[in-house]
Amino acid sequence: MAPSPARTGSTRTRARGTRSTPPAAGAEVLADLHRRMVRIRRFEEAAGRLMEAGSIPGFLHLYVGQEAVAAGVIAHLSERDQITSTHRGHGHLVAKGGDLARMYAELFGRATGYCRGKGGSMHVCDLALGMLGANGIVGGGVPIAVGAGFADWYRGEGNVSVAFFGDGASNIGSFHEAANMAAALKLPVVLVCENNLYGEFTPQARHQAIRDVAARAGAYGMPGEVVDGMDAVAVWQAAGSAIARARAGEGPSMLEAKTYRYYDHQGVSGLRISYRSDEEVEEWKARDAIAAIEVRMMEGGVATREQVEAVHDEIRAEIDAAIALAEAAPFPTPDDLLDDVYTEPSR
Amino acid sequence: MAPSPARTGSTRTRARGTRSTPPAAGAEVLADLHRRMVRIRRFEEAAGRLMEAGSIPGFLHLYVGQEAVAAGVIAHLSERDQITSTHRGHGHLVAKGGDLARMYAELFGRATGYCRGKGGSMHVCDLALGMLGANGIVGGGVPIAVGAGFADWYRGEGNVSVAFFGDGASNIGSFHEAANMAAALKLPVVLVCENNLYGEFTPQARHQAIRDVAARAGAYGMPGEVVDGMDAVAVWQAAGSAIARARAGEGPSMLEAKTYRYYDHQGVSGLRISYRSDEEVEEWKARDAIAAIEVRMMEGGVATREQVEAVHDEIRAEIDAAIALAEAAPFPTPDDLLDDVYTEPSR
Amino acid sequence: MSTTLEVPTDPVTARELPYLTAVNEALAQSMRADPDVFVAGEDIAAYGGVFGTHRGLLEEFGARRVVDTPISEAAIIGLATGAAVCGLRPVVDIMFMDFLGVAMDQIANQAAKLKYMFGGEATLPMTVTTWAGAGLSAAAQHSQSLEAWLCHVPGLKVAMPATPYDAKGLLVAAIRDDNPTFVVGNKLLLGATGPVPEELYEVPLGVARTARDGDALTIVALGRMVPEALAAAERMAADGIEVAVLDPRTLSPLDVDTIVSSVRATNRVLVVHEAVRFGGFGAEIAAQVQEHAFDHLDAPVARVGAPFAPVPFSPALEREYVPDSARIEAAARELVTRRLPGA
Amino acid sequence: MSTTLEVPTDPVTARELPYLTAVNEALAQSMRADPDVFVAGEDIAAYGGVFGTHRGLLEEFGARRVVDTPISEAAIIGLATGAAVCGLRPVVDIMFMDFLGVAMDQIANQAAKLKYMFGGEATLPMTVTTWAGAGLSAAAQHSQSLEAWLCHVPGLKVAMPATPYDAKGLLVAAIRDDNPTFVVGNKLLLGATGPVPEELYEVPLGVARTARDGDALTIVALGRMVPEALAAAERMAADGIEVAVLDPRTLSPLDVDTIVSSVRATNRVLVVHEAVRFGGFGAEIAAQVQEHAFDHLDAPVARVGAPFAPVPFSPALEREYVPDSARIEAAARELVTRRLPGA
Ligand SMILES: Cc1ncc(C[n+]2csc(CCOP(=O)(O)OP(=O)(O)O)c2C)c(N)n1
Ligand SMILES: Cc1ncc(C[n+]2csc(CCOP(=O)(O)OP(=O)(O)O)c2C)c(N)n1
Ligand SMILES: [Mg+2]
Ligand SMILES: [Mg+2]
Repeated sequence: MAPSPARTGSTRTRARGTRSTPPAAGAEVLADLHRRMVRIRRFEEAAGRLMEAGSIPGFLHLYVGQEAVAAGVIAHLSERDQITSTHRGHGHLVAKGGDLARMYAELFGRATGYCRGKGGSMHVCDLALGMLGANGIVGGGVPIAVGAGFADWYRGEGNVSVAFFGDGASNIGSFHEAANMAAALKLPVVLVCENNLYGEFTPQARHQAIRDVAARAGAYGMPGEVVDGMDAVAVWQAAGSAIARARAGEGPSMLEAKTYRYYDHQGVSGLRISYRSDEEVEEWKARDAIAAIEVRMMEGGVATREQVEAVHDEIRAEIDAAIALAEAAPFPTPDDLLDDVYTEPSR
Repeated sequence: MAPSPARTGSTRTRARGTRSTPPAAGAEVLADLHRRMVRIRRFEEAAGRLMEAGSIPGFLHLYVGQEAVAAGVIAHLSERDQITSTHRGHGHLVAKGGDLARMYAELFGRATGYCRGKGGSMHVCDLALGMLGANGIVGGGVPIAVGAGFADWYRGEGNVSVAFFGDGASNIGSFHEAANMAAALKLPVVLVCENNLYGEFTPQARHQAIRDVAARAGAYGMPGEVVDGMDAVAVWQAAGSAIARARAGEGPSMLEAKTYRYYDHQGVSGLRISYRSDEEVEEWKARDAIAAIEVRMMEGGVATREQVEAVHDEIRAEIDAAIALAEAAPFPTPDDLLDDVYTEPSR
Repeated sequence: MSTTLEVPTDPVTARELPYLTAVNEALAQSMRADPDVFVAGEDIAAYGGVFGTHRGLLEEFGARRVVDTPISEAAIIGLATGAAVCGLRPVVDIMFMDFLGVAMDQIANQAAKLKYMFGGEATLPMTVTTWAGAGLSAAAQHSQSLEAWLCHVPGLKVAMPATPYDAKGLLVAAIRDDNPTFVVGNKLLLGATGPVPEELYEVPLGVARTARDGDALTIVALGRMVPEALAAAERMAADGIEVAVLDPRTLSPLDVDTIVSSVRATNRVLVVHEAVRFGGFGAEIAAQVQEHAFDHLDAPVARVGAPFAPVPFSPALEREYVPDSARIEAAARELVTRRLPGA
Repeated sequence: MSTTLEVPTDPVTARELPYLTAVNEALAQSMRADPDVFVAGEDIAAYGGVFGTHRGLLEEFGARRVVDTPISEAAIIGLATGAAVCGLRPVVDIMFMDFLGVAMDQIANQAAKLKYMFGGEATLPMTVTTWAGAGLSAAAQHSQSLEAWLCHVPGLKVAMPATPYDAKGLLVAAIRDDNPTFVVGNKLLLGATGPVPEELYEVPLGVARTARDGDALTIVALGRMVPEALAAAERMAADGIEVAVLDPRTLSPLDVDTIVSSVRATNRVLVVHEAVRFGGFGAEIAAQVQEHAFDHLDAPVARVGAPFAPVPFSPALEREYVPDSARIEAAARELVTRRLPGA
């Protein structure tokens, strides 16, 4: 399926009266979105290389191509706002300010990793940053986000909780139960569907008879909106209103970003069969979110090419340093094996 | 919540071009619907009395008040069409032609019951009639109906499968997964929600933020329709088009019938707290489906009061005979305990 | 949580309360003591729980802390998990233990594992109450005892109170514990009465209780089988056979030491649970007892449990199905009369 | 189904095939033999299954009989259940055994119990293939062996093939069996090769296999632990200690007789599985062995299994976690040197 800008960016259902014209994205916002996206991209591309080189065991679901979604949504969140993520979760943690060295260390299975080597790619998390974990179970994080949103609601401090999930995940029971519960209890939750058009190797049309996952919002009595997931500013604007709505106590919303992953479902390439055409991949890459925001920044006079390049260079250096740190870190030892199963009484 | 005819009977979303004016319900149809409803009502009221008298152990979820739904839908089905039911399942089996004596025997826990005493009220079934069982797990039957619909589709003989479920059940994951799967595979399935406004003691507004469960149909890309569940003819008409659509290979539909149960969630009365007002109960009873169809039959000259009374008398006699048969039946013996766990090889 | 609450020293002076009320009191007192404790589940607010366990809580604590949920068991566990990770202390209810299947992923893959997968970063002070057991003609989907599923999952704790005293104390301990803990009650025990102190107290998780002393045989009984085992023991005592009855109270972690020391004294052991025997938790107890007390056993560890079938509906079948004091007694008598190997 | 297929008499002359191909062949041949057999699951049609188990089926049998499903494990089991009740013979795939939790209600409360709850009226000729096991750094949610959950559920059958020969034969038997049957494969075994006859054959459910004879000790090993146990046995044989290795192949129903007769000859037994030891299926085997062979045991039944923790990600931890031939050997050597009680 070719990307069709006409299909995206349009609003499907929206809460009446909750929002006016979206705020314009100023220079700071653009720079912020750009930086978050570049960090994700560079993090992931290096991760892909490292996996191919044998440094990363297990599964690796790269986020490359989808950066605008994590960046556009998470730019609105503080550390006191929670997110839950998916098997494709690095981008969310990077966007939330994750420590890159601890992330790589985790991917490498080192003791200094976010999960002390116990979780790996599918379980990276940073509770202090409000990142409640990637998740190996499709749809597994959505009820947890609703629980976090319940805590926000319980405490009434205006924090919100965001669940990221895929088009494929929108077919699993836990998503449905969680969405309905968030709506029934009117919790400050935003459900963000990253519709990259495939669940593994199955195209959306084969796994559901709808075009827009956001069409499901109405089933729960919450507003839903479709947004161009290759346009970080559009995501930022739509997410802003959904998050503001949640903070204002008006309940949950659903946001669907049409996006695309550039690499294989898992790993970098090595596709056994070609389940998507080269043309389709190229068409989406032609709408790359990072390239687009850079054009926008440069054309808008917000940044020069050199400044943009400088961001890349800076982040490249940051990545290199993070990898070096992670590579130097020790592996966990057998003594660690049975730690962390239970919380011991602090008595 | 008072019954509001203005809210029901109206069509919400509907497949384009699949249906024209509903067929009129002729004298035969009215008589058929009436008879099915009276049989359910009398069966259930006797069951309630028998439970109060101590003859029926365990749980008993009476269907009284909702008869128009089972009658209106099942009137379209042959024994080769399958249904799955709920914890409130007697009405579906009676409507599908269930043997009343075997039903009572099952409720009494006798060896001659439909389940040889192993299932009881929550598991009555008659596979020969295409009734794949009541179900003790809320939402548990919906995926099974989709499996039956798959078999229909696989065999291509034009049979359909119908899943009954409640408003409360529409919140559970299995319902969602099954509905989506039916749509994705375009199976001949009709999902019939009996929205009696409560899941146990929780009003709909507390368990979901929508008014019409049929609003969920769009989430799966299937047509959905709301119908007055106290009007057997309206149900019959709406179900007819959904079932015809399924038979024609056009895929699944959802039908929501607004209805009401007259007795408590479980058992007859003995409500610990009053979670619904007497007025509400009375308002719904004033719209009783059996009374309404009898008026319609008499006013339309389809039947005289005597003929209507005769149906009641006849069914009362049938019920009495069924109870007597069931009461005379033996209990299962310890030897039966370990039968029926596995199918032994017929080798 | 802070310090362990004292176990009351003089339970004899305590009031007699039904198990049901003990549960209710544990919830109410825990909520009074800690504003982070909340309860959620199906029909637990306005209705007070289908078994009455949550009666009065909505009135006292309001709708913020006493939350009716949709029929969505997976999301109920997720609600608890997310809220617990964020520092609240949820106590959620799964009405019938049979419904665990609907929520098993959130239980076993999420709540139980988050802490470990996160390298210890998460703390999950959540409690799940749920109601097991047959005997009510509730048939195969409303009568099961599925504790074996939970016990096999590292990261969970599982308690199974058999008395009102333990129902209150174990539930309080579970709520105050920082791990996902299941408190598996039994529907038929709800009406059983016993001494229950008024104060908020804990029965520590992981500590078995000797319900009866004896030297001829040790019966390890779970949940509702404890009173059944005691009844069997009473009848055998009339014949001069003194049977010890142990109630592990917590299955995970299991207090193996207490069981093994009893077995070392009696040399014979019978393990009893209501769950299906095959693959039940009794197998774990049996395996550990023979491992740790092999040289002390005068007979194989015996087990009584339900036969390998779903729970039947008809009372005529169900009473044959569910283990009871008669069946326990028969197994116990057989065990005490078994000759020593080679003797 | 009709008559039992012959077990080929001369497996030695058979081709060598990888386990993966044996599974694929079982599916293809079963579909050729019976038009009521269909396969469904996530990414099993166009993609051929993420492990390649279903490769080529779509091409040969078409989209009606080879069905990609949405990510909806509960509905996948429901699809099988409903279709089976209606007379088809579904073979559905749950990609990783860890995902059972998502579908546990449909498995344990529906598929397993329908027949019984319906008083025998229903027949459920359905098969579930699923993929267990650690060792791939796939972490806590993609590495589990959860057979103990299934074995505790009356109404299900559970097979765990350890060789390509059994992978084909047990899967064929499962497909032809009229009950809901799980065939639990192991991801790390997929590449293992062994003799696999070309014809369609059954390995009967419920019959254990003696993988190796010996007189010093019986090791009962499940799934991937069979080759690990054999490796341990080889090393011990070098020291003159002959260890028998038994592969139950089917866990439910369990072939207790074969295990017990072996133990009667060796007098010592070690049970090994990859699953967490606590509450694992090994406990049931241990409990039954000591029950039925008590007077023949010279030492307690020992068990090797994973420790009580989720599966860790880092290879540095995972290799400490997953039982292997070294750990089996250590336990086995300890067991054979244990002195008799009182000796
Ligand atoms: C419950 C469950 N079923 C299946 C899987 C295997 N699986 C992992 S990712 C994936 C596809 C998910 O698709 P989507 O939600 O669209 O996310 P995407 O991979 O496209 O980002 C599947 C089927 C799983 N991890 N969990
Ligand atoms: C999975 C599950 N959760 C909870 C229950 C307990 N329960 C039985 S009926 C019921 C209410 C169902 O409501 P609804 O679907 O609206 O059907 P109704 O009773 O109104 O006919 C509940 C919560 C159950 N049987 N199964
Ligand atoms: Mg996707
Ligand atoms: Mg209802």
